[in-house]
Amino acid sequence: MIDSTGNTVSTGLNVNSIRADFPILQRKIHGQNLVYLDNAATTQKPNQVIKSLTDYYEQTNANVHRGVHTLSIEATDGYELARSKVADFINAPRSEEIIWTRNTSESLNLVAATWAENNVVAGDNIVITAMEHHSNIVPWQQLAFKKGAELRYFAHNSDGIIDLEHAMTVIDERTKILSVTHMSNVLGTVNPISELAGRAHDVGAVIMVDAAQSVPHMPVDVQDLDADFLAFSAHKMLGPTGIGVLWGKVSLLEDMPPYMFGGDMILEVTYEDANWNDLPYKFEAGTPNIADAFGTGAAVDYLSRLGMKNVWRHEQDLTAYAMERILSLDTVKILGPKDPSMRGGVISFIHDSIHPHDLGTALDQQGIAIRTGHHCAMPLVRSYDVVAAARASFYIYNTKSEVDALVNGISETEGYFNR
Amino acid sequence: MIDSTGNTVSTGLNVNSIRADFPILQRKIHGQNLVYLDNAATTQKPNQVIKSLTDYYEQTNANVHRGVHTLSIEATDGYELARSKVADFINAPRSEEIIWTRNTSESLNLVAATWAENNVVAGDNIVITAMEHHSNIVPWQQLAFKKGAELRYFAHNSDGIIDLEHAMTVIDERTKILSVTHMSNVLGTVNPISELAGRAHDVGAVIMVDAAQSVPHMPVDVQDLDADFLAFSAHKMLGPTGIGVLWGKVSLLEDMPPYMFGGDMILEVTYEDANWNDLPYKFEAGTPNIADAFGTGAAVDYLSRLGMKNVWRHEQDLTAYAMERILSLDTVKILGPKDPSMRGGVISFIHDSIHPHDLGTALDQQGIAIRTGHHCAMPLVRSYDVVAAARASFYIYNTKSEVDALVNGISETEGYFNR
Amino acid sequence: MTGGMSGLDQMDDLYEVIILDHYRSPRNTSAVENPDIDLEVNNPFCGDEVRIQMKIDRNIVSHVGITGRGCAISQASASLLAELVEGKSSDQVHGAVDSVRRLLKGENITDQEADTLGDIEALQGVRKFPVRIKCALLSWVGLDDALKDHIAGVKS
Amino acid sequence: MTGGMSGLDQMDDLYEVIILDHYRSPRNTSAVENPDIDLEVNNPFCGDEVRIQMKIDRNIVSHVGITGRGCAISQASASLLAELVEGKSSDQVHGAVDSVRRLLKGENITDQEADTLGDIEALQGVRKFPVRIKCALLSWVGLDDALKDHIAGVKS
Ligand SMILES: Cc1ncc(COP(=O)(O)O)c(C=O)c1O
Ligand SMILES: Cc1ncc(COP(=O)(O)O)c(C=O)c1O
Repeated sequence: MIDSTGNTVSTGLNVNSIRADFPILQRKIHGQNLVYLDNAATTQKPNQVIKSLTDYYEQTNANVHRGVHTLSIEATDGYELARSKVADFINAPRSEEIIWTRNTSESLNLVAATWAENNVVAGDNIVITAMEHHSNIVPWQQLAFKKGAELRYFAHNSDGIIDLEHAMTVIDERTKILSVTHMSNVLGTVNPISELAGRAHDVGAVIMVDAAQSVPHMPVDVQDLDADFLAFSAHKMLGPTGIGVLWGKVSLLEDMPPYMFGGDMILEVTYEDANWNDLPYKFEAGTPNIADAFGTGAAVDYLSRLGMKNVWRHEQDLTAYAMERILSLDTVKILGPKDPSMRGGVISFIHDSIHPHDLGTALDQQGIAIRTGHHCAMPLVRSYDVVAAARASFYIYNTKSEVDALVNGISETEGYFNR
Repeated sequence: MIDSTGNTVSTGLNVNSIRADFPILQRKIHGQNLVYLDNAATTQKPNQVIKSLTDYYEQTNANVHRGVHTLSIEATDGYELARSKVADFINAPRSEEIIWTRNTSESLNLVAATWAENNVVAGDNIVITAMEHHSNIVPWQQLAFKKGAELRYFAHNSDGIIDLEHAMTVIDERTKILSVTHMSNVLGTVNPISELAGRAHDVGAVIMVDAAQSVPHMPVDVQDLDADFLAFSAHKMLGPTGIGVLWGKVSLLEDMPPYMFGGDMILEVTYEDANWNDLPYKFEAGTPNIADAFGTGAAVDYLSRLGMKNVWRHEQDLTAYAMERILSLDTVKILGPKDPSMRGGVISFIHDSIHPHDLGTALDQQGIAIRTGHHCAMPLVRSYDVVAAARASFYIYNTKSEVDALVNGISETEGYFNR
Repeated sequence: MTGGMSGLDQMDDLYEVIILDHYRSPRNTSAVENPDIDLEVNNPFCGDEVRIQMKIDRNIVSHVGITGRGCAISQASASLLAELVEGKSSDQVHGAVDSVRRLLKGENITDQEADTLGDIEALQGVRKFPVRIKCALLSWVGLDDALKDHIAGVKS
Repeated sequence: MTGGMSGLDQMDDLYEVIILDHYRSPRNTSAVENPDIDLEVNNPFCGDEVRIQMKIDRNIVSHVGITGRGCAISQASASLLAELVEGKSSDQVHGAVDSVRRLLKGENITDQEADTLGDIEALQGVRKFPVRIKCALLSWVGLDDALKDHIAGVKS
């Protein structure tokens, strides 16, 4: 069902009322209404999240832990409450399994520099897919160089669907860690994590999930996935910039050395030595990003209220519509799965005559924000024999009429360059 | 000169109008006015900083770098403008010498894990003072363990003044790095950085300055100090939590390997290898803390408008007054320099019969927020033969009448426990 | 400022008369010779330290000595502990620790438990000051662990 | 939506007729045999690539061949470069690169410089689109560096 303004209302999301929560959607860009389709890069923030930051700074702000004064106690309680909200959101068994980091990238680096540093030896291998974001390639590349280990990739077909059979052979007894994106930020592909986890565990490896593009968009349950580590960023799920999450199993986290040293991560220090605080603090050196933890809690509340199933259905609906409309242009090729039900709300595409950069500038003139370039996945984008692609990506506030604006915008651009 | 409300007006700060900028100062704690004296832990935030965050999220929010759309361009410009404001604030020769981190602790860890990792070998030594914060002890301890290097401390006298002569002998030809707090967060001591830098450079070592407690409170000029690296946190200088700064000389930063891998820090990636982006991006993996960089810029603007000389004078004035008032109690001993002109606005003290923890609770009942405990400087605090101390620390919005409230609060607490 | 205005009387639940009395005049402070258990517990964050020494005769705590330094709550709590455990069996001590834990969590305890705890019930005022619960529990948790280890050691 | 409503005419400064012409029909695209300079420059962020081949006779660029793929600005700019540098001395090329740099920064250039640049002045519309300046400068900066290296190599 589509209402008079072209907004989807059948998916359980009331998009009109959602849009009212996002002040930035009132902005004019070159005199046009903003059509924000760069959500895979970062999402916009609702009033509820912005207000949680303002409230924190206006009423609660203090350094956390060990403070006996009221503000410090309130700040500590709120900081830990946010942690337990995140734990619930991904169904983590225990709140102390949630480590606050800066972003997905830091979460991945943390595991590479501690767990993998301690467990990977020469001759071992590390397995990733050929569709990873740079943040889930380079830490492993560097670790493999350092350790004399091998970095292995497993393939996907031209539709961007990973080849499970190939994966099963690439993962072998010398595999120590498998690190896989849950959803590709270029192709939109959703990968079969639990099957891969099964294989990883069979050979005694652990599996890390790059959930930067999944936790914001679909129900994610770390226990269902059978994952060992999982990483995501608040800024891609309505939350503030500067804060991300590493989830890990207690048994693994406990055996890992700290990543950074100082401040809160310490139990006792002498001039000669130091020992470490309990989880999760062992991994949180220095004053944490307290305000943005509050903001992340508010983002989780917002999404939980909508229901992640509804969020996912809304995006799938929009994606199906957008693929159909974009392909109707005939001048555009879409990367990734052809079947919209196999992908999330990310559509990377290539125009047969207009370079993504020129298209991006032209769409911006029309108020439409898309991303262009390699999307931090150079090897993948190059495997399509291009050096850049255009990408439109959706979130809870996007509508079918915005998809129409995109498609019209591309047509207008064609008209402009063919004048 | 003291005006009718007991506020200092002679120091060039109009404290009444400053206080009006800080919404949290309106809070009641247990029915009393908040007297916030925990500024060395974190400072409060003025409306201008809070508004910069709100404005960012309501009008500009987008991922930075490489975006062709308007929001991304504006976000990138603002993010880089904030960087250059910070560069100006500490008189850094070049803006790309400013690396955004999470906090002082991360800045220190970064240098230990990159520069020192590459330059310190077995038999070398690393020199720090005996009054460092854990964040400036433990990274070096761990690096020394790993490398078979020696961690050396140089002494200070019972007043907390470092022994320069001793320092000169401790620093020798095998010293690779000297890392020194500019101002102690326990004793308030301001250390003679440029003298130490001279000695470090004479023996071919580099000097890192932990400026967590100096940049917020006094004029700091990295070129005057003759420093090589310098670290501080925005949250201790009116800025948001979750963002800090590492400044380093270009020549050193260029030779250092990256700290984390992924996202923006990469120039080119293939399935086999990667190479690094230019400074400062080489050290900024993943989506940065964009909003809080805007907030840091706003904090720097606020402080620059006041003038750091005025800030420093205000705090020295308040500290002198507070020392006199506190010592008049006779039951209290103050740690650190007796001469107020030799210290910043941090007063750690020990009551002869009331434990800091009990004192902290009792002052909180009276609306007065102080910190108690080891202040993340356990070895130092223990060297005074106590395991905990109380600490009052000041900032631009504190007044002499708040100092009076503290002193009265201590008296009231004595009365309560002697009842 | 008067006591009333300063709001300090709101701390009366925390600093009950019994607590302050134990803080000022801690019981069982003399050292125990040849202790079976000699334990130091501390909370480095607050700066609370307690040393517990005990002699155990056939599962019965025959002699306790407690010293330490720290806040009123941690020290009074340790002194109350010393008073309670003397003459108790390890099972009784374990039960008492459990009661204290629940008391501080704000859970109900039975009348019988209350009888056993006696003066220790004064600790319940700490509930209103959650950051101080760690101080109150410090010696109890440490003792419980040490006693279990001791029993396990004797058995094996 | 019409062209006017869509605001695309505001891009006319960026996509001047000359620029689009060079983009669609780039000049000097044939390969140079035994080039003295053979250079690939690219901007991985945007996905712009340019290959520049040149023969140099006694400091004079005698022959240029340029190929590449990328956005209209980067490719048109490279084609304009090819047209300009043929027959120029290395000093003249260096001077032209400097003029282009200043043109794009929004600094004034002299009438004489404008004369030399000719059609290249069409690039000045890029100023209003600062993120595209990199695209416009890509081949110029690369060539300048390569030419300097070449001259230094010949001399030493
Ligand atoms: C002297 C000193 N160094 C380092 C730090 C650590 O700062 P942060 O917790 O922001 O990393 C602090 C703050 O407590 C400090 O006072
Ligand atoms: C799949 C994937 N992994 C990792 C990242 C990195 O996230 P961040 O930049 O927040 O560290 C991204 C975001 O671009 C992503 O899409």
